[in-house]
Amino acid sequence: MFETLAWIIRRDVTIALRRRTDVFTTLIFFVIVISLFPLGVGPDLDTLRLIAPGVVWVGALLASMLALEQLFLADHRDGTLEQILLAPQPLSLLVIGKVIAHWLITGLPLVIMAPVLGLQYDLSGEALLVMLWSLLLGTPTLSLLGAIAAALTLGLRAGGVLVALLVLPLYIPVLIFGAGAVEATTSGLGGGAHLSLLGAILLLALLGTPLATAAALRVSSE
Amino acid sequence: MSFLDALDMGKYALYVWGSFGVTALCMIIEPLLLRGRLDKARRRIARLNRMESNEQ
Amino acid sequence: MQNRLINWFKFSSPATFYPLAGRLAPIFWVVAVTLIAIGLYMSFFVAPVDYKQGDGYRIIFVHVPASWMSMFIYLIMAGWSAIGLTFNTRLSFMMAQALAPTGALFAFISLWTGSFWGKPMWGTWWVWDARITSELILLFLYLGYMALVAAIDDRRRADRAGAILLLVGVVNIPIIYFSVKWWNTLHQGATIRMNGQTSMDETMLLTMLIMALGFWAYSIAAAMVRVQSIILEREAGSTWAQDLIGERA
Amino acid sequence: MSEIHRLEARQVCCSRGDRELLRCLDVRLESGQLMYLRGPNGSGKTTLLRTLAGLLRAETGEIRWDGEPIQRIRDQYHADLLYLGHLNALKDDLNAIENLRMDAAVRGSSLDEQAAWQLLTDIGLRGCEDLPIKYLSQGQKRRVALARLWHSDAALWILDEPFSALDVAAVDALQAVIRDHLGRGGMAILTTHQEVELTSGTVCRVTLGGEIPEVRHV
Repeated sequence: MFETLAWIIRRDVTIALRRRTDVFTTLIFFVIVISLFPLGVGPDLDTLRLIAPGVVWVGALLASMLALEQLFLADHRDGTLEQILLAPQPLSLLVIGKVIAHWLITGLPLVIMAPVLGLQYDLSGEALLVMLWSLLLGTPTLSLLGAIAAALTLGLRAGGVLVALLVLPLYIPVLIFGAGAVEATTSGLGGGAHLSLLGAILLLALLGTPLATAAALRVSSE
Repeated sequence: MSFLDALDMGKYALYVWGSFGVTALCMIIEPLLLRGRLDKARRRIARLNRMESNEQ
Repeated sequence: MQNRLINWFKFSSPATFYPLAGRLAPIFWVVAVTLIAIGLYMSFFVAPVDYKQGDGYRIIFVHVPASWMSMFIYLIMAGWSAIGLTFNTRLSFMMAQALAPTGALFAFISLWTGSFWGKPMWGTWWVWDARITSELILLFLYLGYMALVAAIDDRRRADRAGAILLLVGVVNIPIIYFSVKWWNTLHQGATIRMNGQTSMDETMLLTMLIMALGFWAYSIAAAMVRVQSIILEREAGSTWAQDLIGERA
Repeated sequence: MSEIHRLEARQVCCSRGDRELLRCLDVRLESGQLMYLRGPNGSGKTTLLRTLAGLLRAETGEIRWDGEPIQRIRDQYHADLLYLGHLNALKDDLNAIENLRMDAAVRGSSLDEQAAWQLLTDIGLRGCEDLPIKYLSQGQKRRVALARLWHSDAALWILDEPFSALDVAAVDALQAVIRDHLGRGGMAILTTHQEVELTSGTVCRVTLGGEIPEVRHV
């Protein structure tokens, strides 16, 4: 059973590595959005340090949302999704595989890139480390939650915009605790509590969302 | 205290009447819209009926 | 035998429910108008002026009931969705869809009146208070649900997709509320107390309850009319709908 | 595949959107039997196939596999089922070998590299194994998709227009593999205009498009 999981992840990562544009568009979007803020707010370092956690996290939210539409769409178009639905194993397990692959492709590059962008905002080393941790714990939750919306809007004409409307309200707790962790660190309070909460949310999402996504996929491919 | 005195909200007039007014407006418009939608659905079925009886 | 029973359940319930909804709606309209009239009378003539907030506090007589209803309706919708997904009853999905716009309306009213309350009290139209922020998110959830259902052409898929979204939303609401509250206390932002802190006397509470009941009756009446439209729009081709309208014309 | 299976559709009605496509289908298929599904375009052939496969929920009625409703024994039913729709279910960016191995993994079985090579030889695609699927022709893609049949141990095959886009040689090979499958006690449901020449077993023909579906056992 876990062999299948490994195969699904391997398949999606292989495909993504063969057509790299998908990976890079998300990453470049993230970089550009974050680099735009100083241009809008002004180059004052004190202000930038203050808004950095929020900006990086909102950027991560938008970038990971942008990538969601592709999560099931290609499989839906070429018919492999049908085969996944007809697989004699729990669909939620295969969904977890898809989501893990999606996170490796679109989420992990953001996590790695974020500290570099944090330097633009003059964040301290400690804050950068916490930011890395918060993104590492938070972005998988974004992928898991987003998968529900991606499955619900599968193949709809208004898909892209609709995904944003469905998923952004659900992202709020991750945004609050993620940005909060970095902020608490910069203000000297320590981000431990925030990180624990992010971890707890990730566990909850890992348990709950695959079931909802599986149900949504069955409904959407009827 | 007369009727008008009771409705005099003093410096809060804008806020109180702004709240109550918009609420009242919403709760009057919604039933009217609902009425319109139901009538439209009924008319559509009546039209379908007529078309069918004309065909026969 | 059992099979036939289920078929009957699935197919004729909208047909049997349609006339029932038609009979229930006027009753609830009357109840709603009466209760809201009493509530309005009490909020202006009976409830005393608050010594701290002056007449401005009267806004809570619409604000608080509207907030209650907006949350309550979302829960009811989620309940209908759960029933619909478990028992495969089409009427349940229709009920959820019939309630959504009214719920969104109450969320909007709650935000609007909250903002009109905040301006004289805090000097600003919008306060990032935990409760108001949560209400805003609730409005987004309503809008998302309505947009999703409207975007799907296939009725069966729209029903089920909407239901799944509602259930996901209802599980998330406590988490969202908790996180917003955490965020709010951490930033020591304004915390609006709309009730309870000074002297919530009994007439005030009673007035709010009567208004809430009035809004509740209003919601049922509105949902009954809307569900009738939904049933007719979907069953336009069926013989029972055509017979029904034919008789009337 | 020695055990005996049966597939039953009881009072199955299907609809797409508001349109009723299929009214009250009652049909029964047993091991060794072949079912042809015919009817004009838009008569609901694909919808019925997808319903029988468990991808679509029937509006009313139920489908039973070995006497159990398929919704209740979904994983077990899907282990016995091989469905091939009009889409090839191949990833454009992977090559044929990767696609076949991936597909086997999703189905819970495994196909090693050696076996995948052998399979490609069987279907006459030796030499194309390194190319991503997107560089193959329509007919070649279809052949890769159908290669699943060669190593399938599923009892029930549901195939939507399997013969389309194939050349004569491939059609013959496919006919042979379906014949073998039926001979070993498997069953198959096809929508096609091409008949499979059978050496044994019975054929059930379902014609859609009329007021109610017509079922004939031959």
